[in-house]
Amino acid sequence: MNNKSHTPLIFILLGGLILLFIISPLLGMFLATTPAQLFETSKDPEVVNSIWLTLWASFMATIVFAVGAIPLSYFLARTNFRFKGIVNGIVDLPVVIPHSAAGIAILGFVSRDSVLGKVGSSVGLNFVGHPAGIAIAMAFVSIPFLINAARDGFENVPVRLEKTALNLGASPARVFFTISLPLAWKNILSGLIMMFARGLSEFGAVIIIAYHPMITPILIFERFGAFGLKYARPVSVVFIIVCLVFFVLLRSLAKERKSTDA
Amino acid sequence: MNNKSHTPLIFILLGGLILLFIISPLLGMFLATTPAQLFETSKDPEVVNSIWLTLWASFMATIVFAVGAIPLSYFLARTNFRFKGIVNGIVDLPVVIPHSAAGIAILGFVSRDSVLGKVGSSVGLNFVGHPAGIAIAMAFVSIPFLINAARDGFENVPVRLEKTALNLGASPARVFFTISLPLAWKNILSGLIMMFARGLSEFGAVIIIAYHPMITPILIFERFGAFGLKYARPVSVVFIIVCLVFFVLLRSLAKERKSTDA
Amino acid sequence: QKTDKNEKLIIFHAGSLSVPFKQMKDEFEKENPGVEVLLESAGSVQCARKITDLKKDCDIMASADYKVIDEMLIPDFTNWNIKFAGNEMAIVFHDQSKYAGEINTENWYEILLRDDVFFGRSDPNSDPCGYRTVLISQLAQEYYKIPGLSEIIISKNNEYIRPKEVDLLALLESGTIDYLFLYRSVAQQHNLNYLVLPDSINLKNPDLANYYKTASTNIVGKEPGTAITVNGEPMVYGITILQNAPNKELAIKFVQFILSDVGAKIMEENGQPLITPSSSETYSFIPEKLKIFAKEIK
Amino acid sequence: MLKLNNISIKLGDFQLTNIDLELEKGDYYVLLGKSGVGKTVLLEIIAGLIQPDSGTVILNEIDITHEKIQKRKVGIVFQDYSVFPHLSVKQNIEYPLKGKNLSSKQIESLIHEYAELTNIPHLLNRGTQKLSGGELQRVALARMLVNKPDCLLLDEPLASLDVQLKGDLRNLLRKINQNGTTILHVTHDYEEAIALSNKVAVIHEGKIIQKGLTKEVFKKPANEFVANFTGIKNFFFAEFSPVNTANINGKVNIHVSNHDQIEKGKIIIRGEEIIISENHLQSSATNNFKGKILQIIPYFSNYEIIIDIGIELSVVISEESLSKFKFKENSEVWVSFKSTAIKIIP
Amino acid sequence: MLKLNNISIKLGDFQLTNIDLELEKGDYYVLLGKSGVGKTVLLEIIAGLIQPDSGTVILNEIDITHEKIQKRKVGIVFQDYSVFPHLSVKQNIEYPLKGKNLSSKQIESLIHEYAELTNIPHLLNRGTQKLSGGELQRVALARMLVNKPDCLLLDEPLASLDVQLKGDLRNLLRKINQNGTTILHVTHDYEEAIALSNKVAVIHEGKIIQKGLTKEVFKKPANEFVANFTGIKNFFFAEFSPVNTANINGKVNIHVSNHDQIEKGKIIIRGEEIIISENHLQSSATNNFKGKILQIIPYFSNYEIIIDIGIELSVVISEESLSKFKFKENSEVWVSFKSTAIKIIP
Ligand SMILES: Nc1ncnc2c1ncn2[C@@H]1O[C@H](COP(=O)(O)OP(=O)(O)OP(=O)(O)O)[C@@H](O)[C@H]1O
Ligand SMILES: Nc1ncnc2c1ncn2[C@@H]1O[C@H](COP(=O)(O)OP(=O)(O)OP(=O)(O)O)[C@@H](O)[C@H]1O
Ligand SMILES: [Mg+2]
Ligand SMILES: [Mg+2]
Repeated sequence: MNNKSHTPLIFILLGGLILLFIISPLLGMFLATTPAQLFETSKDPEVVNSIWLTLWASFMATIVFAVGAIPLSYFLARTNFRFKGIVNGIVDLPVVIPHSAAGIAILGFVSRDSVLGKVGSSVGLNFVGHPAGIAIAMAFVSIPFLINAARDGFENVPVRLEKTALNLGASPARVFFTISLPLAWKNILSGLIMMFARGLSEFGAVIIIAYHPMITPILIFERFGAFGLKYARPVSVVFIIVCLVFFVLLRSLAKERKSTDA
Repeated sequence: MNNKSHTPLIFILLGGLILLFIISPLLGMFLATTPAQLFETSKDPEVVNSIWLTLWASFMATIVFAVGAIPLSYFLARTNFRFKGIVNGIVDLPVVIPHSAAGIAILGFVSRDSVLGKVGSSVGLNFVGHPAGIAIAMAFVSIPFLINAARDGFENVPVRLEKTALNLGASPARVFFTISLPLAWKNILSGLIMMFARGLSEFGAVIIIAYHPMITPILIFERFGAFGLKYARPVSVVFIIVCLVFFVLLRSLAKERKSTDA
Repeated sequence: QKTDKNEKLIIFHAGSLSVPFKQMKDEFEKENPGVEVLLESAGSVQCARKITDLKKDCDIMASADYKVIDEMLIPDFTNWNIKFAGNEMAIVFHDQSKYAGEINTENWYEILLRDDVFFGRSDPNSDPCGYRTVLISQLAQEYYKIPGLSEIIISKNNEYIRPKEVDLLALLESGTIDYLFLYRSVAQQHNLNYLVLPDSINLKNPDLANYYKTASTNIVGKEPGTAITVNGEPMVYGITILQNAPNKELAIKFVQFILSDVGAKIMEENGQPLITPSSSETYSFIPEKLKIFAKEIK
Repeated sequence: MLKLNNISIKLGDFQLTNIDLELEKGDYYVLLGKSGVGKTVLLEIIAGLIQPDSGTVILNEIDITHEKIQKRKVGIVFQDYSVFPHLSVKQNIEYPLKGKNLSSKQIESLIHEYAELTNIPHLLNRGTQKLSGGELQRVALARMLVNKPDCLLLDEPLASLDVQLKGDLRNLLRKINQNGTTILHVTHDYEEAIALSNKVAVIHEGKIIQKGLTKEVFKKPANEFVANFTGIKNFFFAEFSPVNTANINGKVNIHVSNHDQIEKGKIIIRGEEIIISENHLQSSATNNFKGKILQIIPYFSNYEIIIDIGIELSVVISEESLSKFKFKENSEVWVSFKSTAIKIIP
Repeated sequence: MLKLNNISIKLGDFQLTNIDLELEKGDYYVLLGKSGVGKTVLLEIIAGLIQPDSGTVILNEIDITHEKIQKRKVGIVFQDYSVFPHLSVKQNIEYPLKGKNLSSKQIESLIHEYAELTNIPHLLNRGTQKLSGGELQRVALARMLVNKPDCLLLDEPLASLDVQLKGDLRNLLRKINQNGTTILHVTHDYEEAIALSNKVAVIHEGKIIQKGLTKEVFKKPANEFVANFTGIKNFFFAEFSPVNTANINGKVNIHVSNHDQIEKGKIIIRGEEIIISENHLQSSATNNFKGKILQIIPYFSNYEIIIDIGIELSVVISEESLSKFKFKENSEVWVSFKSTAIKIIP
């Protein structure tokens, strides 16, 4: 239907510059890597394990924290209260906290003496140096992206439709799951993808919580320190390729949902 | 109108847990800092300068790159083309690239031997170790947040309204500025805030491009390394407070716009 | 002074030199108005990588282990190296650490091995402090005559290994760990408690160089999968000026300043006493003005 | 069954004041009012989407003014349809049935029954994004009807439908009402009120200005607004003198046959019984006036002509008469009507 | 002026085939069709929102089928209003004027003029989010009219308005048309077609099944659908025999007075001229049938009664007759009508 795009040409130019800006540094990295290096690297068990660990930890962080973050977003989108502005500001804070400061702050939160640390200890779980701790650090720095996207999504759902559903006799919970959530889903999915992506890249906060087991950003750092760019670069490239494939898939999943709507 | 909120109680509980998760680490940090330290720190010119530099660099990065990123988002929201999935995936990549890898990639992009570096040199500008370089590093890691938010925003603007405006004789550019942009503004603003915020916290990529002049995350890192937590913490706290004030203001600005709509 | 208004001097240095170098910078800038000394702190190897791999501009590089300069920078990026300061390994803790009141040179290994005690150390592959920790555990095994002690220490609490010494401090200050193996100078600069170890263990005394050499460990080599062996050696900081230094004149001036009496005092106060003039394998390449701080090996 | 007591609300410039309304079980109550008069607001107050500033809503003797939306037992069909955009037509209709402990077979048959009734079985598997206005309206209606509420609020439920569908759905609504559902139906179309309701209320400028049995209201409009609005033209207030004369607005005197000895009242002159001609007619008609044609409005098979004789009269004539006499706007004509063409409402 | 040649489009299950339409300058063309028949789709093809699969759209001799929306010189008022939600009423109306090189004084006065005409001056400073349906419709109309397009496409522009407003706005549209604007108006309301158009086309099942001068189409509907849809009931195809008899559907024979020697044709029986009674009447009426009452539908001041006499007849009777005879659904009655009550369309 939209065969005659009405996007002005200058937009395509400006947009193209931005794409170029994103692509060029990566391209430089790719061009400096030989296929042989990539092949070698993608067989290196240390690399493979770290990529799995990274994906897995960020995925778990996203899923587990979404269980609370999505309701929080809904609440923030629907309810007005006195200090909402402050709460919204607080939600943005983890984005803005320098990563090592974030790591130190989280360390205080999960270390042995903390409430959470004690709970963990009692079941034999020490967050420090454990994938669970990695996931917590990832969640802390990335959760605002989910909350903000989901809140925007819920704000775009007409309250009227929710009220219609209530009027049809649905319980608030059913309304949430059958109306609000599906209608905000596009934004939420976008937020989930962003949270997941942001978690994958975290270095500064994670390294303070857990150096081992080694997530890929730390592995790259380590390889860079120990063996130099030549050995760090292929790991980055492999990681980026894996992520790109992931995101293209996730985004097309998101798009599919949308097109079935129409 | 919305006086009877219909948010289920369990949502408030789950949401509360998430808020607690965000607040607790920060609170720990705040409680460990005395007002006297804060006062001292907020007078320290090195701290003040670095906070200004950080805010300024991230602000400029956000504004300058928004000029291209917003058109790109509009284009991505409105046009269908063959490799759109890939382009969307590429847009997400900077989020996912480990920060030091990102820093290394950008260094290749702006260093003196690069095209951009040569352009810079010819006007006497060396991006490495320059606020412009800092801004570029910040922009690289944070631009996806703007693009994604703006794209979601534009996708929510009914194409029908744009077509109505075209039918009323408005040029595509006028339609963009009077219809699409204002209607997507809430999401775009949210994206701008996120981009700005994300830029503020960047450490890994910036430290590779420019250790000096020192942005606050690097200052915190340096203080921590040289003098320990006791000296790093107040800087973090001051920085966080400044950011919180900023975000509450920005968010309430966003809200105001919204309420004048009604 | 004849320096330009905006003259810049870029110095890459090991994290453990942050405090003394900051003081040097302040003094030096006072003496030389218009000069701006830009200090960039990172792990010693990282500092070298910034020069070798990232090709960043740098005037002076000061490493926590003179060997980093020898092995990574010579001969492509510089051709000389002055060993200029010493340090020693210590066990660092704070008041809240478990058994902080009891620890001494006789029982420290026993306390560290208790179940409710956690201690941290650096990664041997990325930080000299890391392999030095391994080495002193071997020296301790020898010294206290407890077979297998090194093995036991090195295998405990591996979740608290971090790439740099400063990362460990966060663990200590947040109460996550009780003790860590660290340079005495850092403890001193951070106002932390530390246990001074016997000279036979602490890698401080150049006179014990031959004894230290009996300890050895493997770390990763130049590429993944390879290994090289490092032997115990007295801890010695190295300093050099890069061939491509943008500001060679000023760099020489700053190195002179570090190694002058003012510098010596600052280093002393920070627990990193100067050891110049020291013997140098690269004596002939040292700039004339700096030759007085070194001795030619006979 | 449903009772509004003294409902008042202010929204920006707009307000409703002291609205009282009472529906008995089985009523088909139509609320008539112009566009923007607040009909939708009133329905939404009953459904709980808007809270009134004062007054109470009583359903089955229970005060539900501050009850939660989902606890009120009134079903509303919204003017803007509020069809769920992410669900198919079928899923929309299925929605209220899902919580009801019905077998999937029962659900299926209910869906088909009501799709049939609203004439949308061919749309069941369609998405709702591209439906036409009339299609959406029927989906919304089916979705509510399948829920079988005791009390049904309809906000202009037939507005987007063509004549034929409108007829079909009026029959459906009538049937549902006859089966016991109380209905409050809001519209600006008086024909809908006549076709469907047993009671009607007219709302104007924030107040209910007349209510009662539909026949009563249409036969005896309380004032000009109601008269005009309910499609009755030529409605005037008059003062009567003993000599069978009625004076309208102090301007025009007309002969009436019988005014029951009242002094003031309302009169209606049936437009169909007014004759117009180019010259003064000598006939049995007792009222003859000269006037000017203000406007000629064509309808199906006849025309409405507005003539100013001091007061504005609306006259209905056939197509032939119009073409025979070549009446034009602004031309002068004579009008005449018998005193029996006048209806007096005390 | 505006010409559609052979337009075809397929959207999912729905399709339009070979649509031809021609508007001359000054025409008020009404396109009549049921809900969901594709009226909106057709207008959006002309306005360029949708591209047809085949066929061309010609405006003033220029092929604009693939022209950009903003370059087509046709204005469209959408069925869903498409009022800009972030602008006030005034800003909405101002929108098309902003690009036009007018002084702010001229703009101001134009806005007020058209707000006046559409009866929304009191809303000018309001936001558009809370407007009622009828208010929105008028804003959309004012916004388009102020732009004074040569060719105007209206998608049910009066659907949400009450009778009075509808009347006012019909006058406005008529006036605009008389001032030279060509109008293509889409609706399902045949009265609107009668009241406004000079030409009309009826669209059904994806095709235009009849078009022409409004009078012609309404007088001579081409088939039953058109007849029904245009409000004419009792429309039948008949076969005539030489003895003045018409046979309908092979079932019922009726007497006609004159059939111009044709063999097949259409007949319309005016519902107002059919008499019903409880017993067989001896009268001058030549057609007398026994039938069963299927349905009684009340209208304003009269009733429509559907009677099955083999064919379904729609009869209009007054309220008094209904109450006098107590007709009920399912009761048996006699119908009679004179052969002059029958209109034959060759
Ligand atoms: N929340 C609100 N704030 C301000 N004004 C409002 C609000 N809600 C409704 N209004 C105004 O109240 C008036 C009545 O609106 P309502 O929708 O009830 O009209 P309506 O009688 O249903 O008209 P229509 O027949 O056109 O649908 C309108 O002028 C509308 O603009
Ligand atoms: N993009 C599309 N994809 C599939 N079906 C569509 C699309 N657009 C419209 N339709 C279908 O085409 C048919 C005609 O729609 P349209 O809106 O033109 O009807 P309409 O004649 O305007 O009806 P109404 O009088 O109810 O407004 C409808 O059944 C609609 O669901
Ligand atoms: Mg309404
Ligand atoms: Mg339509």
